[in-house]
Amino acid sequence: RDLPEIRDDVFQVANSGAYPPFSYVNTQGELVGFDVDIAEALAKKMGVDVNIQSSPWNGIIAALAGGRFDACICSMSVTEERQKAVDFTDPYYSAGLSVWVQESTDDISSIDDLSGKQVGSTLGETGNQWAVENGEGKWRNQTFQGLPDMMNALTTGRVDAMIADDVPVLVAMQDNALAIKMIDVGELPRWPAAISIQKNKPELKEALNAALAEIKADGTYQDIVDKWIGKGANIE
Amino acid sequence: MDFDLMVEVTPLLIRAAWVTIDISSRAIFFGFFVACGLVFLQTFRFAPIRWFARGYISVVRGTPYFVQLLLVFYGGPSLGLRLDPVTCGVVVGAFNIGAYMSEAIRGSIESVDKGQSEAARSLGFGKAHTMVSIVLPQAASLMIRSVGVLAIVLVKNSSLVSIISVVELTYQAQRLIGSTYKPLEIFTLSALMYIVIIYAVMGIIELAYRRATRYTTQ
Amino acid sequence: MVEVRNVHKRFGDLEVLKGINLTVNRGKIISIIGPSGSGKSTLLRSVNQLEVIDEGAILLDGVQVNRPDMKGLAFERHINNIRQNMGMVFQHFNLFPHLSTIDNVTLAPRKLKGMDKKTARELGMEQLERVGLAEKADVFPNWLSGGQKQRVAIARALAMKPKVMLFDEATSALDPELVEEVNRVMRSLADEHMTMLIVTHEMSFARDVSDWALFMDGGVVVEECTPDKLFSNPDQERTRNFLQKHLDNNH
Amino acid sequence: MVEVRNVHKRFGDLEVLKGINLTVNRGKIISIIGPSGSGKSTLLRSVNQLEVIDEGAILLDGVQVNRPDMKGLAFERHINNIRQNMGMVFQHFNLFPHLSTIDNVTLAPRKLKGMDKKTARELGMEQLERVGLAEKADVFPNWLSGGQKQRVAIARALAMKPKVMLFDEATSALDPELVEEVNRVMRSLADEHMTMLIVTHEMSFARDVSDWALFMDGGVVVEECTPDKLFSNPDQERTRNFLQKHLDNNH
Amino acid sequence: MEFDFTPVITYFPTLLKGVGVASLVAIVVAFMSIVGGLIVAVISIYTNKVVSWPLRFFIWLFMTTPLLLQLYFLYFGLGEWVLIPAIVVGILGLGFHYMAYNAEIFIATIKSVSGGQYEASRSLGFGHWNTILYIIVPQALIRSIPQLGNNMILMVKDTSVLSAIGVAELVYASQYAISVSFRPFEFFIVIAMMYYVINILMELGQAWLERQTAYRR
Ligand SMILES: Nc1ncnc2c1ncn2[C@@H]1O[C@H](COP(=O)(O)OP(=O)(O)OP(=O)(O)O)[C@@H](O)[C@H]1O
Ligand SMILES: Nc1ncnc2c1ncn2[C@@H]1O[C@H](COP(=O)(O)OP(=O)(O)OP(=O)(O)O)[C@@H](O)[C@H]1O
Ligand SMILES: [Mg+2]
Ligand SMILES: [Mg+2]
Repeated sequence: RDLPEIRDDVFQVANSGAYPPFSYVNTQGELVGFDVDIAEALAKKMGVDVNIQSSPWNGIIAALAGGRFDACICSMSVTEERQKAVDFTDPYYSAGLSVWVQESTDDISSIDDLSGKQVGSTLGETGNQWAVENGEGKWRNQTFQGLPDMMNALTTGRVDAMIADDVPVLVAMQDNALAIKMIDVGELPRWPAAISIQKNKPELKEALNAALAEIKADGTYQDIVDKWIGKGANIE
Repeated sequence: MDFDLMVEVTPLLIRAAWVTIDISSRAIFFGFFVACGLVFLQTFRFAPIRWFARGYISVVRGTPYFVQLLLVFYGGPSLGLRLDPVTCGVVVGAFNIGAYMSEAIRGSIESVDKGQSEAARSLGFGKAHTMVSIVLPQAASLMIRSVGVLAIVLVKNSSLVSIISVVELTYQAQRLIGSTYKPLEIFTLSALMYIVIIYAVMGIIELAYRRATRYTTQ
Repeated sequence: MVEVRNVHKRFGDLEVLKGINLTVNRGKIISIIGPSGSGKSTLLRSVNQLEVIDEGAILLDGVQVNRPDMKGLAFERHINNIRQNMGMVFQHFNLFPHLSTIDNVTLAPRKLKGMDKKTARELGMEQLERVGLAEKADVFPNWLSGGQKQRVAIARALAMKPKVMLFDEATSALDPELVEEVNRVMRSLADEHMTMLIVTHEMSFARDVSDWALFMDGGVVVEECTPDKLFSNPDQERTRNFLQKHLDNNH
Repeated sequence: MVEVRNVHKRFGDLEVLKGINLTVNRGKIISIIGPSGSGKSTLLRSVNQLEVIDEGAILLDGVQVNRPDMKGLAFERHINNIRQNMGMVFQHFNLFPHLSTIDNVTLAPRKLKGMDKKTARELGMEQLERVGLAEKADVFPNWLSGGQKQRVAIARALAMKPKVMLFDEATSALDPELVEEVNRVMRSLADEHMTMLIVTHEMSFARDVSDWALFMDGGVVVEECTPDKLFSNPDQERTRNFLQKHLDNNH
Repeated sequence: MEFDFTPVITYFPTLLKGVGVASLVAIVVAFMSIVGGLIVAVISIYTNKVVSWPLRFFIWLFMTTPLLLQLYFLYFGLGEWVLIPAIVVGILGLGFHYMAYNAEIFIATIKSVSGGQYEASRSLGFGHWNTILYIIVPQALIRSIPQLGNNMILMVKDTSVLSAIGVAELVYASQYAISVSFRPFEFFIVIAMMYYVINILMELGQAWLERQTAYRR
């Protein structure tokens, strides 16, 4: 659906609901997070009613392609291949990959040290794609359905290292005393995260981009960053 | 274990468990009728009807449940079939489990001694009547157990309905783990709820089985 | 009246019935004897179409029973009607194990003739008394002795008050007293114009009860005549050999 | 030698055997006759402990068969040994439907006596020939006629070369020629010192084949004597009534 | 919706590898669950409570909880003490799961074999366990074929749950490909077809078995 139809109805937005602090269900059962607030702020600017729902990662693309949602505001990284299938708006933040190991690990300090190791990454993240494409013949990859599973695997020693977006892990470490550490492996690729919408919906894309610019300009955006990521954090 | 957390999330999980119960019980109920229909179609003399039933069973059993869900949910609207996610879960669940149940019923019927239906037929009972009065009561013991297994399978597989964004027990648990990083506590809770649901199903199966086999143990 | 005309039946390569002809008039009792494996059970099962025959015709009171021209539901209705008029007692009894004795007997009258429970029970008890099993009415088949099962099977078939009865080894599990009793029952049924086809191995029973006797071997009728003639002075060599013992005894 | 001493057996409230005594010497054939439901099958089943008796003792060659003192595995071993020496032919045959005829016959010798396949097949064919069924060796029981099934059941029991054979209605599905044949087989087995207990409804067969005859009614032995005496001039009124027809015929 | 199957072609080798892994798991699990289910059924019917109860409880646990949770517990829960490889965890979980289901079927079919069969075998001198082995179980197996076929067809598709613990079976392979290419329906259609081919093979096998045993009932 393009913008006119959405105006007559509600703006259907999806996220995975299992990716704190971007989107998750708190213990009151409410869907909250950075992505949720961004979605609400954008909808307000666009002047549409919004309905934000969660859908598991493995079904979220199908849901978008199948027309159940109009947009995924779900921390989705932009890649070339994905652009063939969906349209992305301007980025709304950028995510960086990082490598994590158990606190007691001392034999991994660079990408090369990962050779022969078991390396985890989560399905759907760009870290997963990066690890699979670069790990060929070097390390063994294991894909997890979500960050909690993967962190579990790391702390129980099922994987020697994990590659993940840095923000969620850092936030998770604040809330839970996890015995893991980030290692500095030099520059890893960063990907911009953007809102994905169905292909060929020019008006919607336009409106989202305009709204995004507006919330960045009027400070709403930074408020949301302060609230969820950390005071003064810069993730643009 | 973080018991405070467990207490806190229990109401959420119970609500999700209710979705699971709702979807599964309706799917099992309608699925049984789908199964009976399929068994019935296979008794037709007109071959294309039989082929249709066999083909249906083959395709439905042969392809994954979550693919069926996605195809019906997203492909349906283009054929004018617009279902809300829960209804879609019930409908696809019923048509899916129905195919399995029909095979279970067929197998149970075939395990009854042929002499029994011959005896009934020789008294003048028609095919359908023979089935209802003579064959089914004797097939019941095997049927109840094998259809019961499938009911249990359906309850468990109802977690796949989350792929069309229904928040049922497993998905709710996963979402909560995603935010709390407490897998042990939350999985334990959801496991307990599954145990209660499925234990109830097993209880019904056992009762029905006892009733159906009264005559052999008397 | 039952007529069997040139009936052929094959199981795969094995031709079990090779052109059987036979006529049983109303109210008559006909015995079929013959060695094991000669096709007696198959013939009886063909008469009420439990075995579909490959060739030939079977008629009940002039109505053709096998109808290769009829299909599906039409044939269903036709054959069910016919079978309600044709009782069968199986060599292996085939009692319904999930029903008590009385329910075994009354199921068909209740469901097929719409008889109410009470009338059906009365009728059933009457039939059970006839075969001396009234006190086993509420017992399940698994608890019955061999002879008791066989008698329940007879009562079950009789409860439908058929025009024709087919007995496959109707007395094999019965003691002499009961055989006598069954003989008496059959006679009284014949008087009520019931037609009966009996496969039996008990030659003296066959001789006593039947109006006509038939000797089968290898899927053909070797000889048919009155039982007295068959058991005292058969024409065929094969029959003579088969009945040797009985001929010896009774001459 | 088989001894049955004061055997009692109840099914719930129903006392089916009320103190049976009976002795069968080695190489002898004893017939048990009696009305339906009198407990004949139950007695035979008690002899090899398919029914656990409530009172009394059963002995095979002086060894007690029922051992209320023995439990679990010890009894298992004991009874399996005994049963290998005691063949049984059931009223309902109970052939194994998942095995071909020859496998039905050879399963026990192969698995219990460790006979190799070839020898077992030879033995099996020999037994099948004895009952005239060699050509049905590779056929499954469901394809057999009633008499054929019964003969396979006999062959199966004989293949274990038991010391004692228990026949429950061993000839009920057999035609006169085959009865004659079975009679002959039994005689030859008796000459090889096999002991036999036969429950039968065919009085002439009982008379021909057996060395001793026994009349049971209502769970007690009413009378026992030589078959000639029993069938011509029994002492008891009850026996006389039961055998009326046969006494009439043969006097 | 427009379809574009080019990504499917790119990832086809990965998908095929996934089919290989799924088949391997399925074959091992089929064997384990049928043999195990039979043993469980026999033990729970024929032995006393002391012997059968612990086993039945164990099976009950697998019956009442979802496979996914079991895999998590086995994989992460046990992870504190022993590290069982994911594929082994998967095979054990699936195996025990279907063992429980198959046991349900066997309990019913074993009980449906008539008492006369047991007696006939015992009267030949076969012991209790030999009778079960040579007479009861073969007949029960024949009667179980349609239901077992059902369970095994279900099981093949349940191998996809193993993706949750990183076993690279078919669905796992497709999920990765989807997350890269964003072409869900194309991949789902293709893996549905791959499963269907496996299913047809299984149905042919089942039909063959049913034909072979039809006259042995
Ligand atoms: N399992 C059982 N439970 C209850 N009663 C039984 C059981 N088996 C047999 N009976 C009863 O015990 C009595 C004796 O049965 P049994 O089979 O020994 O008779 P029988 O002398 O062999 O008769 P027949 O000549 O008809 O075979 C019958 O009245 C029968 O109903
Ligand atoms: N379903 C079947 N498939 C193949 N052969 C069969 C089938 N039923 C019967 N037969 C064969 O047909 C022949 C005739 O069988 P039938 O049962 O009619 O004999 P019968 O005369 O009744 O013998 P009996 O006196 O022993 O009962 C036998 O040789 C038997 O093996
Ligand atoms: Mg016959
Ligand atoms: Mg008896």
